[in-house]
Amino acid sequence: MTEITAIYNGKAISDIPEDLFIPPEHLRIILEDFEGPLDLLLYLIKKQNIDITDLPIFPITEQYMSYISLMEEMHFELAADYLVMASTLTEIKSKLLLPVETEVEDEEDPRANLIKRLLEYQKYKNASELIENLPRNYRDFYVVSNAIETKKRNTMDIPDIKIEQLKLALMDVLRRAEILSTHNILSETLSVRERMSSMLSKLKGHENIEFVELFNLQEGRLGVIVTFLALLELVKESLIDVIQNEPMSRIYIGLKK
Amino acid sequence: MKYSLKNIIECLLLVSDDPLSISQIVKILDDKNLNKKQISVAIDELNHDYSNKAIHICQVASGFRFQAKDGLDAYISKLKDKGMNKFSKAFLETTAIIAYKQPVTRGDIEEIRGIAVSTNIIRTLLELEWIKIVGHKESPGKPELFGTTPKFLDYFNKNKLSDLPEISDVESI
Amino acid sequence: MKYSLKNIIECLLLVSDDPLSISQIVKILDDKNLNKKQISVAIDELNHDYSNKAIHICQVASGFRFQAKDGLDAYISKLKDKGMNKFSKAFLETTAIIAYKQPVTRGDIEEIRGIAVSTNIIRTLLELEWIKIVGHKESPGKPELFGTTPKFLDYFNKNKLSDLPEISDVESI
Repeated sequence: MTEITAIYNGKAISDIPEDLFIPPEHLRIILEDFEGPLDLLLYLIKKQNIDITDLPIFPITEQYMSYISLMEEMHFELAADYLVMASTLTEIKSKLLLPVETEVEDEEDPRANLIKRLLEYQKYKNASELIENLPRNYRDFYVVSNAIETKKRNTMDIPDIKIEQLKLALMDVLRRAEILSTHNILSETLSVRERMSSMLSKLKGHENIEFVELFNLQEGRLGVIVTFLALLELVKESLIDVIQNEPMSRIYIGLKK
Repeated sequence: MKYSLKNIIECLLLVSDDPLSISQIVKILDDKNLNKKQISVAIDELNHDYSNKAIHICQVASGFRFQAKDGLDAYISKLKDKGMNKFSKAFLETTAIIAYKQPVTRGDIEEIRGIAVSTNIIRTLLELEWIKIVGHKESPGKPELFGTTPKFLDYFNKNKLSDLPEISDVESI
Repeated sequence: MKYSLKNIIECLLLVSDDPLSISQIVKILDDKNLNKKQISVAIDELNHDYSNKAIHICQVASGFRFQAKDGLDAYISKLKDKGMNKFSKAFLETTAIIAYKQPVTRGDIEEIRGIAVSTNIIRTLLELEWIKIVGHKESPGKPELFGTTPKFLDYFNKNKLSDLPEISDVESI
């Protein structure tokens, strides 16, 4: 039986009954929480309160393997490094199984290198937590920079930008954003975003505008849909208010107050 | 209060990226015993304190902000010259985010880029009239929402935003 | 000179995007009669003038900058979105290894973490200017050696690497 135990959002989820269905996406998140094979091994060791200097390689290898096979079953994109570790563990295991032929002096414990690596990794994991807790600009203190308006400011030349560069710049930044724990960015139809901007501009300076006035029927069906989607999006982002005094009466749209 | 009203206002004006109006300051200080008049007096007093200094507080359309006095251009331009080369990447990315994700706040841009947004870039984009303030978001500080302008599209010879190259899913790159 | 040295330095520090070192200030002022000592004295005097104010000049790795003093969080947080920069574990671990073990190659980092280093993380660190290439290792492929920069220390309000919290070897888990 495979024991599925994992950390999700820092909380340990343990001993999930066999029959409990975990949605694949959820499990994915659980597994993604590990920063690599060493992290996974450290977790398994910590979970069982094992003395690392006497690493019980057999049960640990077994548990590690069951995670790996689980990850494979889930078609989880398994980094090759996980497989490398699997073979390292198997190798250590087989070395331990071999009968000691003669008493060879100074024969190194086959586990020694792995233990060393785990301790080394734990050291830098600790270091990363120390860095995480350091005071940071904008979170724990505030830097005054670029605080003053100067007359001669933008003497710089605007670089000659090609539209493709703009696209590449965004793709670059989105790709990079994946490594920062931020919200996921979904691709959205530009025309809707554009309409959102223009709708906000239109609403600016008005107390409110009647719903129907926001639509330009000459734009045809697609235009109406885009406008409506933009409206919904603005409501979702709480940028506008939709006001209707009584059922079936006119609907007014105004900027959020 | 540990600091005087004057000193707090000074600090707020310096920390803020944008000019602050008197009513914004009143709201931030959130003190029933304070009124607009007192803020206004404090700003005048501050400016009086600054009479020998190279900086002072000016009133612009959207509020008050610090400005360098005349006569320091030679120094300031030397200061601002440096680091222009690294500027364009951040500029490009900020522009791209505003174009594709509008309307966005500065915070949104920072969240996506993972780096603080340079006030210079936003100012430049506003001065170029590539972007404009299209509204304010309902969140603390009522941050400004930026969107692109027709002028931005003109620069790239496009008619509408949807003519910009499509970015589909990032995964496929 | 129309303004005192003190006032010019004050203005420069407030105008600048990044902290200014004494030698940068000397260079900007470009005055043969000025030496580093005088700049340093002027900064001390300025800070003395600011003793009752809500901001002060701090020294970080790459130079001097103004910062808000403690105790104004309640106000400033209304002004700005905070806590923007949240970093992933992978990012923090990579940063920690570079900071504490520098100079290191990508291979060194992979060795410790037991997993391939994401190109994106290295690129982000380079773009943030938290790390730079400090040399090349004498091994096949001459891999780049990375080290941290003053800007990395600035971000965490530190002066030098030894100001980072100490780490010790791990004996047990």
